[in-house]
Amino acid sequence: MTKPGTSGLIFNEPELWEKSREGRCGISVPRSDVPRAAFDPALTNDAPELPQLSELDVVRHFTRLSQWNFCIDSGMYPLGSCTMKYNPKTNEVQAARTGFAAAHPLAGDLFSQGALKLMYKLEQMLGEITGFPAVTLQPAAGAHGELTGMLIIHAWHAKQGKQRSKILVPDTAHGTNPASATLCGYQSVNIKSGPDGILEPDTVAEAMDEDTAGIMITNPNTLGLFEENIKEICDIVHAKGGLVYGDGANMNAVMGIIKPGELGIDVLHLNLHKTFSTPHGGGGPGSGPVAVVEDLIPFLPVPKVQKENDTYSFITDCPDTIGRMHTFYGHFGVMVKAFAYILSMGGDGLKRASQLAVLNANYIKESLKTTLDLPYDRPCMHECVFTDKTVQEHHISTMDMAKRLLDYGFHPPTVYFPLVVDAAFMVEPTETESKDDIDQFIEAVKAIVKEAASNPEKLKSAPHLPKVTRLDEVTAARKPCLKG
Amino acid sequence: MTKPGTSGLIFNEPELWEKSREGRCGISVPRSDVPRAAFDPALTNDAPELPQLSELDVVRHFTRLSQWNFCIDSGMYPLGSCTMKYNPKTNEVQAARTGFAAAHPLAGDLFSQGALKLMYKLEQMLGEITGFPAVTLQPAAGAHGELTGMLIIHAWHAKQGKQRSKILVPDTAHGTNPASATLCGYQSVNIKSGPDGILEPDTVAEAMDEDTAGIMITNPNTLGLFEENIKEICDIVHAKGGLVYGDGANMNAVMGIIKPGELGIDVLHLNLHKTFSTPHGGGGPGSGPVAVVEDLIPFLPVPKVQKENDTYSFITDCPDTIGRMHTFYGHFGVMVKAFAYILSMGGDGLKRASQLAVLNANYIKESLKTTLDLPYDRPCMHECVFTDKTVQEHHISTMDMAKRLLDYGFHPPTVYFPLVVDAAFMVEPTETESKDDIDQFIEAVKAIVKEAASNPEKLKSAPHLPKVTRLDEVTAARKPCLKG
Amino acid sequence: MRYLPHTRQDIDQMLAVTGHADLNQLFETIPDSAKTKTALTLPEALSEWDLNTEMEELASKNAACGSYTCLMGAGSYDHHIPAIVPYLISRSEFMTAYTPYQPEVSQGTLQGIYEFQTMITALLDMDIATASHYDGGTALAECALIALNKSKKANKIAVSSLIHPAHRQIMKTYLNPSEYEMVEIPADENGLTDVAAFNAMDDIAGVAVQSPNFFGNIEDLGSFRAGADEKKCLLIASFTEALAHGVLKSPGRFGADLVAGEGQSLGMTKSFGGPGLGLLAGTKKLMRNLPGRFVGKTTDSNGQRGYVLTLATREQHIRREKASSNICSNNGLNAMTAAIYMASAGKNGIREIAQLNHDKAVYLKNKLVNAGFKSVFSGPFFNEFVVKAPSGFADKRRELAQKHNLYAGIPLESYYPDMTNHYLFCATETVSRHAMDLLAKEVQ
Amino acid sequence: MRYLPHTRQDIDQMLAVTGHADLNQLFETIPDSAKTKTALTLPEALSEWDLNTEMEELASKNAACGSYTCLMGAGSYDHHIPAIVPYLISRSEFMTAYTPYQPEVSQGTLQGIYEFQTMITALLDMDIATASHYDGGTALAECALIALNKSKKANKIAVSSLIHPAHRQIMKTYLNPSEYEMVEIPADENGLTDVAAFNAMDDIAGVAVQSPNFFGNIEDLGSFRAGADEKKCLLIASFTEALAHGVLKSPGRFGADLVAGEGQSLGMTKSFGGPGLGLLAGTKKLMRNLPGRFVGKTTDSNGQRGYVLTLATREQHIRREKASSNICSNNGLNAMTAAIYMASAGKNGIREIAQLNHDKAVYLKNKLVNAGFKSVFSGPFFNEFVVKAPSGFADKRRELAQKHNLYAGIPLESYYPDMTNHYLFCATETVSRHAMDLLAKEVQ
Ligand SMILES: Cc1ncc(COP(=O)(O)O)c(C=O)c1O
Ligand SMILES: Cc1ncc(COP(=O)(O)O)c(C=O)c1O
Repeated sequence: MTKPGTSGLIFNEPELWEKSREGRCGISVPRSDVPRAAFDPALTNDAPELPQLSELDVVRHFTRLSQWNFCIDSGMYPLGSCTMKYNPKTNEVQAARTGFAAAHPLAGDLFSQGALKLMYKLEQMLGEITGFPAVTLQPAAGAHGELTGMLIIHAWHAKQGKQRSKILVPDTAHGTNPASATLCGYQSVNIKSGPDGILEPDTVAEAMDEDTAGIMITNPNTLGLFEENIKEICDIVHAKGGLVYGDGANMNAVMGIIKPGELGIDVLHLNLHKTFSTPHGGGGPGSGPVAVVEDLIPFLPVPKVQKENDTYSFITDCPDTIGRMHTFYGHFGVMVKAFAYILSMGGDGLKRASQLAVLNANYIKESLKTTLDLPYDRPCMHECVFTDKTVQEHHISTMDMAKRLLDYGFHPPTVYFPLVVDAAFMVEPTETESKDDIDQFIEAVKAIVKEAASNPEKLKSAPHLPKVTRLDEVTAARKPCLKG
Repeated sequence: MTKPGTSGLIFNEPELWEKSREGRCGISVPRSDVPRAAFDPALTNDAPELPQLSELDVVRHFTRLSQWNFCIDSGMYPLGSCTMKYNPKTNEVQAARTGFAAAHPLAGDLFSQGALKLMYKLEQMLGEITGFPAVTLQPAAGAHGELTGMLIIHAWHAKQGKQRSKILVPDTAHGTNPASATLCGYQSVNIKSGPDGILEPDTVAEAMDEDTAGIMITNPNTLGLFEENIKEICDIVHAKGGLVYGDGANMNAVMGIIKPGELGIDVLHLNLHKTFSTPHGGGGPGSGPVAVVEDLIPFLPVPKVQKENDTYSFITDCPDTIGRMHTFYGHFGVMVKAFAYILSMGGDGLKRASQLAVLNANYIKESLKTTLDLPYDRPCMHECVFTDKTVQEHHISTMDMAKRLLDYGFHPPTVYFPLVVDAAFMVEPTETESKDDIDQFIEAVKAIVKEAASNPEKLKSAPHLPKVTRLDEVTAARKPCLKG
Repeated sequence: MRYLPHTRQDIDQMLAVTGHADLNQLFETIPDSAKTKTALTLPEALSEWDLNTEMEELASKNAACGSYTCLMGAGSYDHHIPAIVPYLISRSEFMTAYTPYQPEVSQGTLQGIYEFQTMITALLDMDIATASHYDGGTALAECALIALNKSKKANKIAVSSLIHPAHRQIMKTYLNPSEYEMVEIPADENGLTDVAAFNAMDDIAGVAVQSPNFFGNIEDLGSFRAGADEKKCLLIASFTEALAHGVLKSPGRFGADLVAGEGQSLGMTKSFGGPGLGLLAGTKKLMRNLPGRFVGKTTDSNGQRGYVLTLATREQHIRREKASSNICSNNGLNAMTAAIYMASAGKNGIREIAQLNHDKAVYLKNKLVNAGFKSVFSGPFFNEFVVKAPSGFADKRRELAQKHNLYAGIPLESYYPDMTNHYLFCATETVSRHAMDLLAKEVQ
Repeated sequence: MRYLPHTRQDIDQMLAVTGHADLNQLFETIPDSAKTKTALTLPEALSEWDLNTEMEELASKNAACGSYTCLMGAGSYDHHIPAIVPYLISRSEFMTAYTPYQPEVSQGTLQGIYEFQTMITALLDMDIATASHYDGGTALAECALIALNKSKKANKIAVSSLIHPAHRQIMKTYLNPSEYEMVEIPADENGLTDVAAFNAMDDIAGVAVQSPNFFGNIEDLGSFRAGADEKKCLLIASFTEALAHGVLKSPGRFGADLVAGEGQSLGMTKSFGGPGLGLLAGTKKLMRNLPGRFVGKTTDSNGQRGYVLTLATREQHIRREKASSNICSNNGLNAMTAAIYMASAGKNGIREIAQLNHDKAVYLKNKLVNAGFKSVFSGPFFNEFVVKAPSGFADKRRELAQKHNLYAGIPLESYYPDMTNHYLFCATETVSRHAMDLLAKEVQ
């Protein structure tokens, strides 16, 4: 087998200001057709010290920089919890249409019917996929959705007349879950998952009380396991007057299979930049819509999209709303892409995507479980989590394997998360990777595990092919240098 | 100095059919809304054996391939005779406008006024730049322009009543010149340039006779030198009833400085994909407009664009025309880009581009002339030509230096052309390269010449950083494998 | 489906390895009772071509179709975007990469964001800037929380009533579950935040002032700095129009402790309001209180320069419930967009474009006033200003949009109920004199 | 000017090195008498923004503005282009590279073109294909020259009169300076090339037949193969619609010696007729006679697979006046475009799309005939066909374009003067039944 990773010619490139020369300008300054209106000098500064470059300088700079990046389009990106599936190019075409890209958010409903209709329909479709009657598209990312959802839970308790102080958060939860809860003033109570990697109703029942606002639950969880007791757990929480928050970032495993809204979950956020194929952009922007059950609809953020006859409008007159979460309506440009994706896939296509995502993950799990330690040996959903136990004897860690995978031409899995597993190595292939590429990945991991015994130094000093080797993160944090 | 070249992670990628799997399809097959109309099976084949891939397979395949290429956007490309200047991105935006990209060539004049007007105006502007009264945009590339021009000369002689059999071609000419002449049935007579690297009137006078159709002259020539005797030479040729063909591929040196039409040249082609910034595309498409003097206008190819009042139309009714050179009107998409470039630069901008192109070339010539052998030590135009004489003692050739430059992160100059210089090393920086990048290039050449003495093996085995090392071109030609 | 590479044979072979009879059986751990009984009721899958038709139909129902004259701002601005910006940003290597957690293969994103941080500090004259936030409003809300959380005693944040109304609403939403209180500083008759009213307030952890403010007027941040010093509270400067800093005295020069703003003007389309770019900067002292990611410079094991995400101990994935914020994904690609834009414009370009915005806005205001609109405030503004329109303008405005594709201002009444017939106008470098003259003629 | 990086200081420093006083002095070797006396009289430089306005104004004056229904073919076809094609092809690494003369840093272009060559041979069932030519017409002219140059005695090329008229004109232009003669084979009453007429010809070096021919009819290449065998001349098959080969029996199966055609349908826009893609294929025997570039597979000094331009000894830069052709730059990027398109469509996709073209064309023809048009030929066609329109259709046709943005056929009279009121219609996969029904209703 030839591994995808190899080395080639790329280019060094200094920081922008090292290239700057007084008098260069890379932008076309518009011609002025009006008189100059000078400012009172007291109001002004010197021009900001931005670098001065020609257009080619800028193009070459960022082209070179880009070539130092790994991306989905260049290779498999099996980052657990991140759903790095193919980002269809047609989605970009759709979002770039002048009618969307150049739309002003305050042009007024009359002149925004296309955008409003798209948002309305997308809300409906996400409601159908998740099994909820209403959705807000306003949250700008998953964590923002969590905050929105938790604010709704907070507002609901307030409306019930008695606020609560705690929230249950399983140990497998993503870090954003407790952080979002904190922003709502809730104290997180850590809930241990059971020996099977999933939550046990008894544990929840023990922790749940009437000063607890509810539970935040990720299903499938970050171990890639389905929370089988979800209905029972919801019942327990509801019985004590709590609400269930669902982190739906892992929805890619279960579209068309389960609907969280049918399982007792009250509020759920989705990550359009995962499940719905919008690009991650090296950090964002994302979009984190939130779906709610009937009783929570009054608390949704404003403005909301409303349809009357065939006309769409924004409404803000909602007395119980938590208020506004975004300056305008959220990441509309991201919504367009997700909308285009859902229309392209259809219901059957989405279900098939989930089936194949789960197939890919189980295939990897089965193929590697004798090579790597698999702490929870059970059928998984969209991802599977290994540890570095089998290579520890060679003093090789998950980090070493991850870095070595780069030399083989694969992006490493998510490492050291979830925290419940020591030195986790969390693989989420997604459905858009073919068996052939997955087989190459499996071979690479096997080869690396062999190298762990035969040539551990090679792993410890990995990666060898990228432009830079391992970076000194300790000094970076101790003596932060955050600007040039 | 840090050199730009370094190595990084890139990816192996098999040939398309090695990735093919029965049943995959990367295109969205349109929904049918009409009945199937089956063919008589006798008329049909099995489906052609194209590879079967998913959309991501295709995207990843070509993304990986692209990363194996050097390009202007990634580094300096000082290829002599090729004018690898920056290709502005806005030109691409213009050519992609629906009104241009989706225009059908046979929609009729009434529905093609925008395209016709653009072509008309571009002809006018190129006429102004070159000093000729008429231009055809039909030729698809430089060599195609040469053929067009030579056909015009051929037709003119025929019209004079006596065809001639020979054509003078200087030894510095591009290979396309004699090849184009041959296509017109002319026998090329090789003319030696003088000791200064330029043509001497006497040599031309000696060769020119009344069976010679004319001369093909490149000015500035491929040594980067201005043919100072151009007017005298034109007079000599004209006196014997010949015509002067000008290869204007090097027009980038002299825009706004000279106008070939004022010097006695009768026919001239331009390369829009050089002087006028349209991208070379890894081989084409180009565009090679041809400009002519008044007397030759009747011979221009049809269809021609005509303006009457404010309406544009195609005309074909030209009895002396050489005929048609392209199925439609030439490379319209390329014309749009060149048109956008000229509008962006304006007359002063074009002149400035030429001045700076010449400045850059002279700066390199002066900076390297003590490092490399400079056979013609005189002020140059847009390019300068060195040889490998100073490194021959180390058994290092131009080819070795060229390949080693790749490791330094520069595309090599044109090598072993023009033929009049042994082992030419022909550098054309163009005006869009900054002094800083040029200084880096100069440093790189100096470092390589030092290496030639200190570490010749390193040069002979270069390049070391690209994905592949030197390729076996001999076997490739002896046992051609032209398909997979 | 062209996105799904699995052939029948692939599936069979893979199921054989996983030991399942078919795809449905893969979900064996999900109790039957949990499975949904109904197939997804969604529109049938569209081909790429039908999708194009459907999407263009929707897109064409927005005002933005074709080229229109945009005299609206209020947090979303119509600026020229050089062709190289979308071109470069759409390179797969930027667009389809994840957050740069593996720095060895993310140096492109990392150096770019580091450069972004640096240029933002240059633009604002601040010590440090984060790697981006969702938008100006959420960035401002985070700043309010920083001020309040840092304060030992004070539990109020003073907020100018001339901060963008939506930003104030977001702050309110964010503060709602807390014990903190948000108090508004009224506007004075010059359309500026009443500094005297602020000076009279007690128990203030921070004061937030937007300049240019929602009315477009340039605030005297210096007086708020003085007032904040008096109270020993933090000064938070905010903005919605990043380009204003191309010419106006920067918040850093006024001594702001925190700056939050919207960066959409730096190379991003309006895109019906998002994604934009939340900008967040602060003094060095506040470094560990700032939310979200930072890129820092360091070296690799060979001593080569390189960049990493750093100071992660403030962040949710390390600190969980004790994190400085819950933010995870930010608006990274938009930060990269802004970096490309700022590098293109450069020191002189941004100054020139900023000045041109002002020139156009002054021209427009004069034209409108000559045409019978009333100037409402007389102080200096950047590219937005408020006028009172003659009655009947609401209808005229709709007509202008429908007939001339010209969008004339934003009515202020819904934000400030006493401002009937008041409109907030904006003119940027994209607006031609011709269009402004046309407007003036039409409303005469 | 943003494309020119030179600062004042750069220029001064560089002039100091070159020893010139100013930029003008750089041109000292040009005699003053040769220098032009007048500055370039060109429009003043436009900013990027004014350029956008000016170009959109021109673009909007073409029929293509917005989405229109294109029932025209005749060498330029309206097909769907997947979003990935322009996306990938516009990557700088493909777009801004030169001809791959330095193979070590051009493997992307080289492997891509090698794959292109391979897929073209698969599409046409030929032994080899070149790395592209300018367009179908120039490729065909080159084929004629090959046949004529190879032939020891015969000096005529027989050309079907149903080859695209423009292609025939190009051949004529190319052959004009030579001693060679081009003779046309007439059409029979079925709209097919008259094979009997060809069989009766003498002194023929090659015969060129287009299928589907200019009328859209599918020729019986087999009978021309037989005739050519008889004469020991070369059979040149040509085409203007590459997609036809997705379903029709390939020229290779008919035993063509040379194939020339237009590849625009393989992922390229119509672009007012160019740049398209000249396709040129031949038998192995003719390898060294073919014009232009080839990419070949080889190995590097480490034995790794790699690709190079090869067989350059046929080419002008080595052989100069003795080269097989003068071609240098070809249409490489369009060849890459076709490679991406063909890889996306694949075996099944291209078959399905080709069939769909036929389905639509048959539907359209039936509709038109029912609406009163006369079917002119009754044999099989691919996606184009000829009908005779009722009188008055010329006006109706203009009206359809102006009112319904529907372009109904191409009048044939200018090509074949006796074909008054005859129109060549084309229907591809992009045309909806709805549009065809509308047309039928309008012309009823
Ligand atoms: C399970 C889970 N929840 C929440 C989030 C937070 O989403 P975002 O990064 O969009 O804020 C993530 C993303 O990493 C996640 O994986
Ligand atoms: C001087 C000169 N003439 C003619 C040509 C031929 O131009 P093209 O490659 O466009 O056919 C070239 C290109 O290499 C050239 O440099």
